[in-house]
Amino acid sequence: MKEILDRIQSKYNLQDTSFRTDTMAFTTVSKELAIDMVTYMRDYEGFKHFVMMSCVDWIEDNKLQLLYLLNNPTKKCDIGIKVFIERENPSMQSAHHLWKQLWTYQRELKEAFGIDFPGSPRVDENFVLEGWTEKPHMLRDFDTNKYAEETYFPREGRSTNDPATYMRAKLYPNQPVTAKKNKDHE
Amino acid sequence: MSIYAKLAYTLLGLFIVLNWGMLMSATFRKIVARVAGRHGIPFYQPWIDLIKNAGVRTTLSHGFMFYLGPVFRFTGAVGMFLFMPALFGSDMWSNFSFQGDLILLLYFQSFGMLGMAIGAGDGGHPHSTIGISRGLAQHAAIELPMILGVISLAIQYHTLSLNEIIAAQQGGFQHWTIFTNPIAGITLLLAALGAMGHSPFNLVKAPNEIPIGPPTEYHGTYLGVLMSSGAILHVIEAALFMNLLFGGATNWLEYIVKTFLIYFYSVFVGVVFPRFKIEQSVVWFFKIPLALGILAILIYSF
Amino acid sequence: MSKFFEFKPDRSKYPAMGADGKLDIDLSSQKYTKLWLGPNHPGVTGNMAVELTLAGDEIVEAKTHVGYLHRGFEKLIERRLYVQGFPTSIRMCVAEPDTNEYLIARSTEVLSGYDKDVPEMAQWLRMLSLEMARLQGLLRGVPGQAGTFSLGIGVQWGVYLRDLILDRFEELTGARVYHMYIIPGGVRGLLPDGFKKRMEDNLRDIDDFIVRIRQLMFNNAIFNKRAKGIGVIPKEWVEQYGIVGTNARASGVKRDIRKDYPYLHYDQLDFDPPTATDGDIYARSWVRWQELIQTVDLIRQIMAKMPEKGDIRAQMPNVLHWKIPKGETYTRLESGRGEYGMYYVTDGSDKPRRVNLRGPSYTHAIALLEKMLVNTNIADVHATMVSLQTCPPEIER
Amino acid sequence: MSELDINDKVNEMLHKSEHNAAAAECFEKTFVRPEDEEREVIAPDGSIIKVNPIYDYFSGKKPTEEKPCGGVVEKFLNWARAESIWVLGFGTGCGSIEIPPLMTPRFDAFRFGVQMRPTPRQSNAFIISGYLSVKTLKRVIRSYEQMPSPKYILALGSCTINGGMYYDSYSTINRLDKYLPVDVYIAGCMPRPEALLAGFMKLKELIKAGKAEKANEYARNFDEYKANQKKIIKDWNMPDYNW
Repeated sequence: MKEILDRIQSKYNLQDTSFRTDTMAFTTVSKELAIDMVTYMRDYEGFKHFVMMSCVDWIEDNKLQLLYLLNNPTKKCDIGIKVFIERENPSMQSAHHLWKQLWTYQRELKEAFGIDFPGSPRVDENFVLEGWTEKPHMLRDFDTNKYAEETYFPREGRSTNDPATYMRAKLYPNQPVTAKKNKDHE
Repeated sequence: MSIYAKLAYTLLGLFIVLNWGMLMSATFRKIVARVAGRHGIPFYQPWIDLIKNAGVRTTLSHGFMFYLGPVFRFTGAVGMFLFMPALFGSDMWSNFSFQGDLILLLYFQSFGMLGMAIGAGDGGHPHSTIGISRGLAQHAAIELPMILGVISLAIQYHTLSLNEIIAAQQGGFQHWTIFTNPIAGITLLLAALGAMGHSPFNLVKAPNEIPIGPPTEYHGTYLGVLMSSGAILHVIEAALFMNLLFGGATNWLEYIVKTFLIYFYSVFVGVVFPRFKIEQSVVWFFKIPLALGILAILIYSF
Repeated sequence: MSKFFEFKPDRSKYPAMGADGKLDIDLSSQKYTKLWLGPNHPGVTGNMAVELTLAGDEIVEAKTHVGYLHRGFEKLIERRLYVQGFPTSIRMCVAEPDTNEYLIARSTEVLSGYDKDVPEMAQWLRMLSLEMARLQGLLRGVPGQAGTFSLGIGVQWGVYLRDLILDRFEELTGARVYHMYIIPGGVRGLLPDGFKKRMEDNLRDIDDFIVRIRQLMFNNAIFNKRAKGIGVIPKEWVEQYGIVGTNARASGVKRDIRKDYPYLHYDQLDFDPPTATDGDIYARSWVRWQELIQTVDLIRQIMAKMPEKGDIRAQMPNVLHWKIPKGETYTRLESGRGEYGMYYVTDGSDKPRRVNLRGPSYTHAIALLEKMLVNTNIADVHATMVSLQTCPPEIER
Repeated sequence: MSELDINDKVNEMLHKSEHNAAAAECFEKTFVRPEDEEREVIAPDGSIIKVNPIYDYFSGKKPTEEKPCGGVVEKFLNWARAESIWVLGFGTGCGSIEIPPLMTPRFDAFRFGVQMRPTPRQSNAFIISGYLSVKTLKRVIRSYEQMPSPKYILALGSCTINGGMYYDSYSTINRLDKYLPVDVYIAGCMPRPEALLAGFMKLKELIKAGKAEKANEYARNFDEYKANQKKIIKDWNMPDYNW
């Protein structure tokens, strides 16, 4: 795994390479070189099994992170190729020609994060939602709780407790709240 | 005997046959349940289902022919009963059988299916139309060996009257057609498997391919009519093969025992065999049963 | 002679291929029927739909529609504490919930650095629970293949035996379907007294069932006729479509996470994943049947090799204030349907940043199924779906 | 009634949707899929047929209350209805994993007259097995409305009562009884087959007592239910009532 990455380090200008285990690495590549690198890894390094494609919303940095996770069935190692793209009008080169199931992931990401993949088959069709008018549902700034409360009819009498205070009150009813307070759950 | 008395006896016979058919279909489901290790439905479940269906409040139609589908089916079942002697040698229970009734019976066998095709087609559901096209294709495949077998019997006994065929088989089981003309008998028994419509030939209603096929849109009273005609058909189909092959019946007990055994021969085959596809089913009938049917005719022709 | 009787459908009347490679299907021409199988259809695995375009009863185009079971787990987990997200996430796939438990527990352990602390006894109990989950899935799945051809007795026997396994689960964990047994840091409880003996009794029943199901399915002429040569996955598709698990093994590609990337103590067990070469429905059910034998054997091995006593849980931090440093990992295991994995990202807070599940059905039920169904008969749709072990909740989460 | 009368009646039923101005108006506001648009097609014989799929396939007719006939007859029919419950085989959620055990040797609900039917036309009970996503709710409403009256709904699991574990999900509804009338709730996550059997026994009691008339309640409060349904189903590409 390490030697493969060393070999292609300069070719694709890899950044932030981290090893989760000896056989699993995550690395970052620029948006322009990403599909090129995925193709290279498939054709020349034997990463023939496409495991999954995913996306993480790093709203603080105003970036979306795409992940192509590839697996080499003979050498038994995995590489996660990460690509950072802008959060406004996100768009990415389609890779549906590489693996035949890949368009499904792209179709899901289009719906969940609003990332456009020009040329990918059926990318504009609904995937899991129907008639969705809000912003893409997996973005961090879409508040599902607020949406659910406004749209559906919460049953009266249902209450939500903060787990820390609720457990303290249940388990130690007589003990006063001490100075050691948790800052996250106030 | 006056025609009115005869009609009364026939209707009484129809009532007996209807109830016996319902009991038989309950027993059928009970046996399937027992093979699976279940307790199964109570034996009176079909009657309750019938009452329930009559009590359904919503009734809607998809057109004029939609009404006629169940009616045709029921007519086919009743017609088969009317023109077949229920008990041999009994003036009361011979119904309206006459010379050449065998031809009419074979016609009535297709009649219900055709009526159902018109009605279900009007329902407009794709499952109905696919089921009907399967059903008619399979029916044509069944009919061929069946008619060959019947013609073989007609040649053997020189008659097309069911009464005379039964009469020729009296006097002990060694005179039954199944022993005197085994090849035609086997042909007819193989065709019986298809005519009864249990697995492996249940592809008209195939629940996990085209959920219950032609009757998909039928509900309430329509379904009740279909259920009762199904119950009558179960008995009548078995009775037809009983009359042709197993010497008919001279009393109701014999009738019940023999139809039961013939019916459950198809049930037991069905329990342990999966369903054919339509092209496999048709091909199956065109192989061994067809060859046997031709052989049965050839043997008696020379 | 038999070739003479075979029907060769005339495909010349079927849609012509347009210039852009798409089929030219004009629904208004009345040559084609649009038929939805599902979501309300007893033949569809779970709550999903296949939109078929038929010419007669031959399929010319198939489209899978999912999303009927979408609950937004991945969103919900993002706004829950690690421990709160746990009972939510195990409901992601109802067919084998324990696999979700393991993935979540393992991912959080790896990311927070507790993965070396999980005690020996807990590892064995996790394995036992995972294998029991696989067994209950197979008891439904193996005869289920015969059920698609309307041979329902095997299903009835199988579901009964599955119920016995669920009883053992109830003894072990207190719940029938959603167990929540494998928790971060270990498992929730030890084996109850007499568990091994009762389990052995059930396994003996299942041994008997395995023989009976062989006679019912593989010695049955009509089953052979309907399953052989239908729904073929050629070997080269395995790479192209990312096929995993029993479906890949039935096509001759030996892929098993338990062997390739040993987790827990699978390297201490003696087993060899069964394979076949035909890649049709028959091969897949044959592989699954042999896997049933193997799973029973593995449970026996685990019960024999596991220690009698031991710690079952590592010392973990207070779950209410548990924070995991920034990191990401991909955890995988071999479920009954194939490689089942989870991409887990943390950002240093007390809630995960992103959890993404990779279910085997995601590729099997959409891209592969749509390809396999074309030019088959409508009667084979259900059988093909079941033979791919489709499980919709893991597609849409 | 003569044959012609029947024909007229049938034609009237088929084309009733055209007269239903309210339904048409409501429909115009909503979204139409391309395949449901009004269009002209050329039949195989060359003639031109006008097709309006939504009105051709469905009815715009409002459901009406169908009063029980009362008296001994109704009691007898209610007994038959209670002893023969035909459940629609539609597994809407994860609770459907407990339906196979219910129908197999261990629990065997067939003993109590509970049977599965594959088509909504022939079933009169609907098991909502757990959470309902909006996409499924649309199908559930269609299936429910196609079932002939009297019909009953059994709602499984805490998800149908108050959203349960998915109370904050954007995709699943919280309270089922705002959208469809529920006869029996079976609590639990997920309810065991024994609980399901107990639910069926409760339903039988209700039917025998003549209290399971929720289909009429649905017809009575039809506008209210419809408004709630339309609030969450954004692409309402069907008429208000589809039999």
